[in-house]
Amino acid sequence: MSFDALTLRQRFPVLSRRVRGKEFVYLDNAATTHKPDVVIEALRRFYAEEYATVHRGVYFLSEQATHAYEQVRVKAARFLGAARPEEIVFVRGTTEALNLVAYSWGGTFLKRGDTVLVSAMEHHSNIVPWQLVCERSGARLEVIPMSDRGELMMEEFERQLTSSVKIVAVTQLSNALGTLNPVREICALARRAGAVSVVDGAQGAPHLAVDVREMGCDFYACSGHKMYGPSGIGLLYGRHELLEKMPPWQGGGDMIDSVRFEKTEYAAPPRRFEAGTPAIAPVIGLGATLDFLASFDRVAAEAHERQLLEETEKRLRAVQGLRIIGTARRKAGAVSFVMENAHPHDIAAVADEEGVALRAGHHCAQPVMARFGVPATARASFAIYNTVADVEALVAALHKVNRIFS
Amino acid sequence: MSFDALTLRQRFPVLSRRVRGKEFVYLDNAATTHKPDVVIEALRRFYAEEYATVHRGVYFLSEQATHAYEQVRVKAARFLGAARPEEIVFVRGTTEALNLVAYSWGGTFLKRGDTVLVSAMEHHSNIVPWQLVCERSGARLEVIPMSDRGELMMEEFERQLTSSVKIVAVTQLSNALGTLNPVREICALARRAGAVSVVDGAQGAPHLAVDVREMGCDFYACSGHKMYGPSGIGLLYGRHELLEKMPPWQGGGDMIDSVRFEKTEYAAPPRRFEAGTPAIAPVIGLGATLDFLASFDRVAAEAHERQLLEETEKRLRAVQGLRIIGTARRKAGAVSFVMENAHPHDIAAVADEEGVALRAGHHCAQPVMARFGVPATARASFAIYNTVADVEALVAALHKVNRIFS
Amino acid sequence: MGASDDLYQQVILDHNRRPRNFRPMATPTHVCPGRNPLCGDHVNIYLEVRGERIEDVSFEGSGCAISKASSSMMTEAVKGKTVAEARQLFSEFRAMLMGELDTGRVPHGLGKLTIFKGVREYSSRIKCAGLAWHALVGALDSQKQISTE
Amino acid sequence: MGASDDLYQQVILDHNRRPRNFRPMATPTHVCPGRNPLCGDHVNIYLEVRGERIEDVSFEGSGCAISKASSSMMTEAVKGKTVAEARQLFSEFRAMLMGELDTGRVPHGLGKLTIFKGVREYSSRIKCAGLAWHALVGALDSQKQISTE
Ligand SMILES: Cc1ncc(COP(=O)(O)O)c(C=O)c1O
Ligand SMILES: Cc1ncc(COP(=O)(O)O)c(C=O)c1O
Repeated sequence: MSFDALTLRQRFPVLSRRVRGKEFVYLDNAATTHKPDVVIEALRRFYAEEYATVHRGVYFLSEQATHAYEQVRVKAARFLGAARPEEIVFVRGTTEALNLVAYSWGGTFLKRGDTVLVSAMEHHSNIVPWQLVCERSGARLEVIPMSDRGELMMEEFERQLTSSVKIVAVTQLSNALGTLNPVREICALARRAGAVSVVDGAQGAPHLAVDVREMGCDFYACSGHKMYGPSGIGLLYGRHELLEKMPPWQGGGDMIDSVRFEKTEYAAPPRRFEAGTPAIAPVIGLGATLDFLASFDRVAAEAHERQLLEETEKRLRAVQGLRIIGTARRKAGAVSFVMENAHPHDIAAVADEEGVALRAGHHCAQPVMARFGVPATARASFAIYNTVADVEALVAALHKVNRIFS
Repeated sequence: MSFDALTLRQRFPVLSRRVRGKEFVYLDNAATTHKPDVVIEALRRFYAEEYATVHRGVYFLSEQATHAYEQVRVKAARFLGAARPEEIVFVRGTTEALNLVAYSWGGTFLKRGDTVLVSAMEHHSNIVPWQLVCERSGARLEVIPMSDRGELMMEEFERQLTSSVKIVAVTQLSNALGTLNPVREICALARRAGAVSVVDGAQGAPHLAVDVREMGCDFYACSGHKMYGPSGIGLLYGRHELLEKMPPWQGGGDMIDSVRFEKTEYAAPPRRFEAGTPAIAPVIGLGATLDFLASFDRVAAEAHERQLLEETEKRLRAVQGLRIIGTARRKAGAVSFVMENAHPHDIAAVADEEGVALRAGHHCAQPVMARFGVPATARASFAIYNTVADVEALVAALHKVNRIFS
Repeated sequence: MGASDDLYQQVILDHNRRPRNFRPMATPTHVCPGRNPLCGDHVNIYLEVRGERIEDVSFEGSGCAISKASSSMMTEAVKGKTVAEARQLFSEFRAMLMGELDTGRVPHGLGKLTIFKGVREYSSRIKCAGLAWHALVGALDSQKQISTE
Repeated sequence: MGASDDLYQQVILDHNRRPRNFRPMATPTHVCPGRNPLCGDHVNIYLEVRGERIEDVSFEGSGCAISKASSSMMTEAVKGKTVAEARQLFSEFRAMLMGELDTGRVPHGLGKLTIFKGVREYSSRIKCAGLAWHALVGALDSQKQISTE
C-alpha cells in the first residue's frame, strides 16, 4: 500500500473541472469532501442493478441488499476499532449522532444538578443538542476554556471534572481552528470521574486513523460526506453496554420487536436506534468509501496532509496583514485566518474568482469567533487530494486580495 | 403528456435484470420502488460534476448547489400543493417526519389528559412516535377502530373526537390492507374539533395526486424512496403557522441564528428543523424524481394501477384456498392475502424462486395482523411500471405454492 | 436447484403437515417462547429434563414450513439426549446454517437434520430454521423468552 | 468580467474604506439592528424621522466590503427622502438584486446604486448587499431586529 496525492486526485472527477474559467482548487474539505469514482460507481450500480430494501424481504435482491448493508456495518466497526458491529448505528451524520446520544442517553440519565461539560471550541452540533437536553433535564452546561493559542486548558478541565459531571463532549479535531485535542487523555479523565465521554469525530475521522477502544471514548460520531463518502450517512459508535441501557429515540418500523397499542417492545441495538427505512444506498456507498480508505497508506496520507498544512501556514505568515487564528502546537486539516484590509467574505469572493474554494464565516462555531474577537474567519482545509499547487493558488489569490483592498 | 407502463418500464434499469434465472417481477413496491435512469444519472452527475455543500459556501459550486437544493424545495411544495416552499422540511423519510411532529409539536403542546387518536391500520411509524410522546407527556393514545373489511369506522371516530383530542394521525393509504381512507373528511372533522391532523402519506404520495391544502391536513409526511426517488430523503409538509410555533427538534449547524453558550436563537422554519449537513445528493436526486413524476400523466397512471389491482384481485380470488385480507371499497396500491396450506413466508419463498418479489410478514403493522387474526400476510404491491404480465407471473407462482403444499 | 427442491424437500413438507411432538406439556421443567419479530412466527418449547437427560420435549406455535419442520425435527433429534448432547447438536446445526460447518467433510451428529443445509442460501429463512433451536437453548438456560434478531 | 471588476468597483472599495454616515446616533427616532447569521455580519441602522421625512440616517457595524459599501450608499441615498420614497427605493433595490428589475430598460430611481447590480451573480452576497436595506425597513416598521435568512 502506498500513497500518492496526485494519483489519488485523478480518482475524483469533480477536481478536473474548471470553475469561473480557472482550474478548480478545492480547499473547503472541512465542510465536505469530494467523492472518488469508486463511490460514485458503487451508488450507480446499486441503483441500476441491485436496489432493494433491507431486513424484511424474503426475495433474492432484498437478501443480497441486507447482506451488503450489514457488511458495511462490519467494515465500519473495523474502521473505527469497535469491538463488534452492533456498536455501530447508521445515522445521517455527526449532527444526528450527537442528537441521538443527547436525547437517548442524556434525556434518560441527566438529572437536575448534573453537569454536561463541552469544550470552548465545539461545533454547534456538539453544543445545541446539549443545551436542549440541559433545558429539559435541568442539568447545567459548562465550558472547558481554551488558551489564546486555541488549546484546551487541561488543568482547568481537571478542576471542572467534579462528581456532578455526567457527560464530557469534545471534538477530536476543531473544524474552526484545526486544533487536535488530547481526546485519549480527556476520555480517561472523564471515565475516572464517572462521566460518559462523547467524541465528535466529524473532522477527526477523515484525517486520523481512529481506534475508539484505544481512545477510550464511550461514544464517537462522524459523517460519511466529510471522508469521501456519500451525502446523508454517518456513524455513531456507542459502547454496547451503554447502547443496551438506552431507550429508543425515534420510533417506527424496524426498531421494534413487537407493537401493540398497549405496549411496544424494542429491538436490541443497533436496530433499536434505526427507525424507518434507512438510507440504504448511502450505506452501500459508504461501504465503497471504507474500501477506498483502506486502499492507500493512511499514515502516509496523514503525513502528506501535515506537510501541506505546515507549508500553508508558512506561506500564509508571509502574506501582508494576515493573521492565523488558532496556533495550537498540534494541528491538522485546517487553517483559519483573517486579513487586515479585507473581511473574510471578500477574501473568499476574490479567491472564488481565481477558482479557489475557501470557506468564510463562523464555521458553525460562533463561540470560537467570540473567543477570538473576530466576526468570522477565512478557512482553508485539506484533503488527501490537495497538493502544493493548491497552496500556491491560494497564496496568489490572497495577494490579489491585498492588491484590491489596500 | 401521456402514460404507457411498458414504455416507462424501460426507464428502470433494474427491471430488465434476471433473478434466480427468471425474468424479474417486482411486486414489493409498497416497501420501496426502483429508480428511473434520470434519477440515477442526476445523482451521478451531481457527484461527478457539481458536488458541493449548501447554504454556506461563498464559492461558485456551493452557490450552484444551494440554488439547486432550494429549487427542489420549491418543486416539492408544488408537488404537495403547499402554500410556500418554507412549509417543506427535508427529512430522511416518513418515519423521521412523523417523529419530528411527535417530538416538536406533540412534545410541546400535549399535556396530561389530552388524547392522540391514531387509526387501527397505522404503520408502526405512525404509532410508536405517538406512544413515546404520550409516555413523556401523560397524554392518552386511542385507536379509531376498523371494520372487518378494513375500513375506518367513521361514526365511531366522530364519537371519539372529543375536546380532549389534540392530534389525529392517520394514514392516507394503508400499506398492509390497501385501504384508501377518507382523509379529507377526517382532517375536516379534526379541525372542527380543534385537533391537529397528521397524514401519513408514505403510500399515498406514490399512488395519488396530493394537494395538502385541498386535503386540509396540518402535517403530511412521505418518503422519496417509495416514489421512484433516492434512498434517505423524504418530505414533511407542515402548515407554516404551526411550524413557526414549534421548537427545534435536533440541534446543530444550520438550524440556528446565533449560538452562545448562554443562549441560542433558532432560525425560522424550515431551516430550524434541518440541523446539520443535509442529505444533499438525495435532495438533488429527489428533484429529478419530481421532474420524472411530472413527465407523465399521473391520472392515467392512477387508472393503470387501479386496473392492475382489480385484475389481480379477480385472479387471486380464483386461486384455491386464497383469502384476501382487506376488502375495503376504496383500495389502491396493494393486496394482502393468506393461503390455506402455506404460510406467507413459504408463499414468498416459492414466488422468489419464480423471480417474483413479494413481501411476507407483518408489514410493520402488527396491530393490523392482530385485528385480522393472522400472524402475517403475503402482499403484492404495485407501481407504474407493473403490467398484467407481472400479475400472470404472480398467479402462476401461487399455483405452484398450492402444488407444493397441498 | 430451485427453492422448492432445495428448501421444500419431502421430509420438510411432511413434518410441516404432520409435526411431531406438537403439543403443550402440562408440567414442563423448562419452557421458553421464541419469536421472530420480523415475520410474526412464534414457537413455545417445552422440556422435561431429569438429571442430565431430556426425557420429553414438545412444541406449539405458528410459523412457516421451515420453522415448523425444524421445530418438529428438533424435538425428535434431542428427545432422550443429554443436555450436553443437545447443546452440541445446537452448535452444529447453527454452524451448518451459518455456512461454517461443511457437513460433507467434517464429522458431526446432525443426521437427517442436514436436510436444512439448503436454507443457508436463503438468508431470510435462516432465522426460521433456527428459531426452535434458539428457544431450546433459551429453555435450557432458563431465559424468559428469546427473539431471533 | 471577474468578481473583482464586477463586485469590487472603485466606488464600492471607496465606500468600504471610508464609509459615509458611519456613526451611532444619540437620539434616533428609529433604530434596528440587522444581522446575517450565516457570516456574522451585523449592522445597526439609526434614523431620525420628522413628519414624513428622514432627516438623518447613520449606521454602525461590521461586515464585508459589499455590506459596508451598501450601508454607506444606502444612507446617502435615503437621507432627506420621505419614508415613502425610501420604501420605494428599497423595493427597487431588492428587485434589482433578485434579478427582477432590468435597470437598463425599466425606469427607476436607483441612480448610482445600480453599481450593486453585479451582486446578483453571486447569490451568497445578495444578503450582504441587502442587509442594511432590510434593517432600514425594519427600523421604519419598528421591528426589534431583522435577520437575513
Ligand atoms: C404507511 C406507511 N407509513 C410509514 C412508512 C415508513 O416509511 P419510511 O420507512 O420510508 O420512513 C411506510 C413504509 O415503510 C408506510 O408504508
Ligand atoms: C467538528 C464538527 N462537528 C460536527 C459537524 C457536523 O457534521 P454534519 O454537518 O455532517 O452533521 C461538523 C461539520 O459540519 C464539524 O466540523
